[in-house]
Amino acid sequence: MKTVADRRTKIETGTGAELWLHMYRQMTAIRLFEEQVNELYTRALMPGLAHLYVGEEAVAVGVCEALTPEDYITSTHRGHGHCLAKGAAPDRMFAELLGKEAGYCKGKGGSMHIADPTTGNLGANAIVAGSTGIATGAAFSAKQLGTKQVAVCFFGEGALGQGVLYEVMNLAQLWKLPVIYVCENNFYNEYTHYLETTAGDIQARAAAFGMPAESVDGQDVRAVHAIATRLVERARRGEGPAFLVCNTYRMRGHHVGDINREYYRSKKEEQEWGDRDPIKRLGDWLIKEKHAGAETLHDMESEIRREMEAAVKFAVAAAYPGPEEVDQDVYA
Amino acid sequence: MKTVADRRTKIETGTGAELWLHMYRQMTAIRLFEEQVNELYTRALMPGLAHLYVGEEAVAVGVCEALTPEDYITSTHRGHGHCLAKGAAPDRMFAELLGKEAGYCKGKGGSMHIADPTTGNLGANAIVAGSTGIATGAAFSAKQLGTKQVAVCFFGEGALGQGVLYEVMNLAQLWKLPVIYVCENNFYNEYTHYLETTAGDIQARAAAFGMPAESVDGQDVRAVHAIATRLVERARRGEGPAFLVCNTYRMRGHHVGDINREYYRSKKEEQEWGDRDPIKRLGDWLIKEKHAGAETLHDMESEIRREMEAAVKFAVAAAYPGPEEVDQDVYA
Amino acid sequence: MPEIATKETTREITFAEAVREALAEEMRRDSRVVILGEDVAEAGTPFKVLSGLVEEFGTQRVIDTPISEAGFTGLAVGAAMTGLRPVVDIMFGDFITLTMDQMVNQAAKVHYMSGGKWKVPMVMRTTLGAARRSAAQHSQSLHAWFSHVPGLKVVLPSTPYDAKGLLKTAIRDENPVIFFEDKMMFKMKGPVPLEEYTIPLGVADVKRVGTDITFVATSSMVQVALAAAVMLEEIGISAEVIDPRTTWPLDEKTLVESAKKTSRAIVIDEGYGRYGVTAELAAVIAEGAFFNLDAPVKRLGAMHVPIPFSPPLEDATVPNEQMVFDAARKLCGRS
Amino acid sequence: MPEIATKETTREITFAEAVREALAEEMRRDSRVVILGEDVAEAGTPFKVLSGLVEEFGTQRVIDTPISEAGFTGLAVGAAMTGLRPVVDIMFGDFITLTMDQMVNQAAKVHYMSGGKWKVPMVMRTTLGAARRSAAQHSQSLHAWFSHVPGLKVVLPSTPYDAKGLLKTAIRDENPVIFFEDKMMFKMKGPVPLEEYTIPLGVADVKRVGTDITFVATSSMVQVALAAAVMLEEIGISAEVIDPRTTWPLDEKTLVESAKKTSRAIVIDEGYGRYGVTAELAAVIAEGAFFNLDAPVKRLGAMHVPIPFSPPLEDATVPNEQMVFDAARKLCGRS
Ligand SMILES: Cc1ncc(C[n+]2csc(CCOP(=O)(O)OP(=O)(O)O)c2C)c(N)n1
Ligand SMILES: Cc1ncc(C[n+]2csc(CCOP(=O)(O)OP(=O)(O)O)c2C)c(N)n1
Ligand SMILES: [Mg+2]
Ligand SMILES: [Mg+2]
Repeated sequence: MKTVADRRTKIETGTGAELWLHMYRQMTAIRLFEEQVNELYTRALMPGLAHLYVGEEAVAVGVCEALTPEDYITSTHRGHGHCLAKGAAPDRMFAELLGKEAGYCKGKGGSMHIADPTTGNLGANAIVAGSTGIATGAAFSAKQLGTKQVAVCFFGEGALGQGVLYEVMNLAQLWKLPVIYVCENNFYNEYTHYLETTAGDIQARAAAFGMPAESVDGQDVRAVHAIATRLVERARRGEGPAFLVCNTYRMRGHHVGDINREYYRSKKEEQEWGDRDPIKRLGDWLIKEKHAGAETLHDMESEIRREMEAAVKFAVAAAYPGPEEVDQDVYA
Repeated sequence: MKTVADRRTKIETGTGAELWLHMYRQMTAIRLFEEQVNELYTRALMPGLAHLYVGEEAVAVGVCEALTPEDYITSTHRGHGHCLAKGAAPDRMFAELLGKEAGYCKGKGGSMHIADPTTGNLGANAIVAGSTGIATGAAFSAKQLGTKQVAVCFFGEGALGQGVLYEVMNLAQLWKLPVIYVCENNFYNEYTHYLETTAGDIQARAAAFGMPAESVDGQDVRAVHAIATRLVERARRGEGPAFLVCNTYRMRGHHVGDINREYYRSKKEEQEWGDRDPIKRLGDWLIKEKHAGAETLHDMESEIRREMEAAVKFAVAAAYPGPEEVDQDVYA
Repeated sequence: MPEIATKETTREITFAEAVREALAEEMRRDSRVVILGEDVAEAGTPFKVLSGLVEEFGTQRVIDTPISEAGFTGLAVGAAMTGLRPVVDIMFGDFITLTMDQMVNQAAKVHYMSGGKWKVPMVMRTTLGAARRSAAQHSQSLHAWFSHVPGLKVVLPSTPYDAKGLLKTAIRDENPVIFFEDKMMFKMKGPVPLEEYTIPLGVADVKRVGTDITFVATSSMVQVALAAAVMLEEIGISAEVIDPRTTWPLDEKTLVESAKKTSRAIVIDEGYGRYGVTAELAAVIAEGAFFNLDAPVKRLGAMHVPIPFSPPLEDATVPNEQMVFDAARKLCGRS
Repeated sequence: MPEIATKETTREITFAEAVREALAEEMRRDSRVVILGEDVAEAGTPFKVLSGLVEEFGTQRVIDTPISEAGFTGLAVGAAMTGLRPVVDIMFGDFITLTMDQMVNQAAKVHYMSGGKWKVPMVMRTTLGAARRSAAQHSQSLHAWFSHVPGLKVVLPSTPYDAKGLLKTAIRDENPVIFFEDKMMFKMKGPVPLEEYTIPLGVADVKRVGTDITFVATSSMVQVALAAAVMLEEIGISAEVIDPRTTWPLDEKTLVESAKKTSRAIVIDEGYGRYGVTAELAAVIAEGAFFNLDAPVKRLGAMHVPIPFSPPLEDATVPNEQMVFDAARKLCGRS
């Protein structure tokens, strides 16, 4: 898989259609990555659990494509999509998920803690809303050091329950920090519908702090990208933070082991959202607009699938960290 | 001084004017109480510090007069006014401030922790926003047990910085709890103007959760009382929480030792707010409306002053708790 | 030790069932008991510990909350002060970080600061323990923090029997009690009496009688200690296993008496080894049994590192029976 | 012990000045150092420790925050990862309760979880200590909690000299460091060198040499221990006073060597006595000096109660020189 920098060059020299084709590729890569993760879990090759991003790909890709490689992101327990969209390589990600030395964090972090300075990834986070402070702090550094970087803080709508989010939104707006709070509203906090946990109006919660708060169809990568670009550039110009709700859907369970979901949501609901699959939607559009033929897309998918299989193979074959690693990296 | 129950009887049998006269008395009592506290501090008779409520009396009195004795309040580090307005006796309060056994908390709590089940006072709190959970929980009990009680949560605008406030407002609105969040905006978080710490719009922060959010001139006890009554009765009917910003002013320092304030606010500002003294304002109105003569008010003040002096005397003469008290009450 | 031995008077249930039964019995007994937490109702928690409770008690008493650990813990403090007996569920013990202000500055102090007037009869149930490949933010055993704070009580059950009896007592207690369940023990089976029973807080349990060395172990480390004791038996070392069951109140006497008797002690706890529970227990024994000890008290806790995700690394961080066995053998001069 | 004794090479400054000088020097030296906290700028904190800094460094580097301990601590973690070296000010140590998630689940673990890739060079300055008649929520000494957590370093200066030298080192450290200042020591005077200096973390300081008994004391308890040592001298008992200066990293060797030499030890710390710093220090000494101790290690910490407001009660909760004197006399078999 290409790095962010590679991809950028391609886009900047290309036409609009190339950008969307690129995003199609990115979303497909995330989808196929996640399918491999599920496979690894089912085959009992992966220690622990993982939270799949299937169905939400348009959010990570639409937003991250509005960023430069130097811009920062923070991510969540459901973080594979963000990491890949910001440029992480699948082989090292799989290695991390398997706890291998070759992983992004030498296997010490695992699925919920992938971090990578080379792609501006400050880290996934297993505490709900746990990275909201970190993202805001990265924006604080950017402003203080005059680097023109922007920080994007991804979080699920469940994080709206955590007070620290409001604390840092207040700080960000007071100090006009270049941070975008991206709320991925996929309807569920684990097994509980967000309407049971979220009073009032989501956008209003951010708007109350004086920042622009927008919402967008999170299944439409073009819409996400357009609005993200606008908010990112605004932040880069020094005009302060913004909040963006992306309405999306978690097509799988809360984690790979969450198979029987009917006690908290209907098959019908899942099917309806399945029909709004963001990848299929972009694909249909690309074909309709004649930017690509069905075959091109199919070939792209096959190629990515092979990449993913190779990446998994690499990770499975990779070595665990040696026992001496256990007490390394506690202190810098 | 009379207890809440005494005062209630008087009011319920009386006319409107009696209610306002009663509030005048209550506000004056708080004012004179605080002057004694300052005295005690200056004469080095009081251990530690205290945060005076001078200038903000209309808020505590206007709100607490909308409550029954069974209703709950939680208070803050600047809590003397709330405690008195909810019916606490000055002598036992002074005793608490001096760390005496006769105090409301046997001297163990001091100025910042006065609590009293008999007047529904769940306690002052020295953690900014620290009692927001407690007040919300009391409302939760009231609803769960069907008692029809209402809980009022007093806090300064500084508490808007604390995330837990947003967490509990969300809970209160989700579960339609009978709790009123009363934000006393006195312009300062200690020595910092609230505009330096508070982005956006205060009312909008609560309204975003779907609850009514109102604001009122906190120097006008009649206005405070009217709106508080409306919100309390709404909550009592089971229609859920509300938020009320009372715009007021801390006429003294952050605490008794904060004498030189010019580095953070001007004498002019203090004078302007002095002109809006809530007690004087109500007094002028009472006289104008011929509800009371200047002399009546003056006599009332003298009487309260004597009460306060006696109460201080009681407290100064009272005994410290015995040494055996130190490890009592750790566990119930 | 549980006076429950015969098949006729006991049933076998899992640790999770023991917790659930304790809650159900107390909720039947006292309508003031309510459960609050994330995904506690229909989902019955991610660990399925509470499955079935919402069906019996309804969503008015088994209440799904937003992801607001500070908020609903604070709410529980106020609810406890005003007539309810809330049991809050903090899904992973790592998230108590978010509740420290409510538990420590509020719940623990309300009774004292009010001169004994207000009480806070609440329970916080949460988890501890690593080894689930959940990495650094979902594997901590932070019970030492709460044990450090006057006004709180801290319970660490190690068997289904203890879990049920202690949780019932915790719910009836007039103080804030934190109840730590090891995530790895939920499926462990053990006998409980057919009859109702409770276990007082502050009474250690001798889980195994021995003469040569004392193991003081908490939570799942009790099982580790028992397994090591079996291994030691084979080389002729007789280990006594003491389970304090509550770190506060602490039954110092039982610990110290055992160490006096055996003259050697190892304390084993899954919290970080430094400034944690092992330090207190070791200090108590070293002081109380000073003139009887033949060797320094040995401490075994989690390695002083954030818990790593990678399985071989994670496994190295938590005391296991081999480590206890090795330490004991050495302490008894056998290595 | 400070190698600073002569008038020509030293100045007398207060503890507060020492902290301020350390900050000012480091801010001059490194533009990445910024201060964040409530009322830190014009007000210079309620304790006036930071007075004058905003005048020199401006409001872009000495930054007043909202009352959002979790929020600005979290922001500092992110800022530290991305090129700044923030020093956050938590006005009272009691409020660290609000920062536990940011400090423990984030700051402490970022480096490890990222496999060593991200670093968090930040300092949290906060206070400890009772006796200011500030009651239970403004009097705690909760440094044991942070000492328990791998990934954090914890500094407890006891003199102006140590405060300045250790704070400079803390700011240059690549890890999150928590720096606890005793509120009662801000006005205490002591010598510091005219020249610039730093003090490494993890090196204990022998504050007084003695032969009969070892006092291991932290923060303001060092002064208490020194005062008790003077009293003891009068009855012919020679006390050595060791100040670990940092609870993590911990200079075990110096503590243990001293206890081996004197054969008796008392550890004194203002945190709650149970499951606190005294437990770890006592356990370390009891293990390390096991074969040399003539008496059990004695622990003196804050009484296991919320700190009461009432002066006579509050005074009873904190170790003082008389208590140390009495304990030492008894331990030396003199009572
Ligand atoms: C502070 C905290 N509380 C609880 C959890 C357990 N937990 C993990 S994911 C999750 C739900 C998160 O929902 P949301 O934020 O909407 O993200 P999604 O999983 O839908 O992407 C919960 C409760 C946690 N990790 N951290
Ligand atoms: C959590 C917490 N942080 C900081 C403080 C220190 N402090 C005490 S009062 C205060 C300012 C409070 O301002 P506000 O809420 O507006 O109340 P006011 O004093 O104006 O009545 C601060 C910062 C505290 N007590 N608790
Ligand atoms: Mg969600
Ligand atoms: Mg204010």
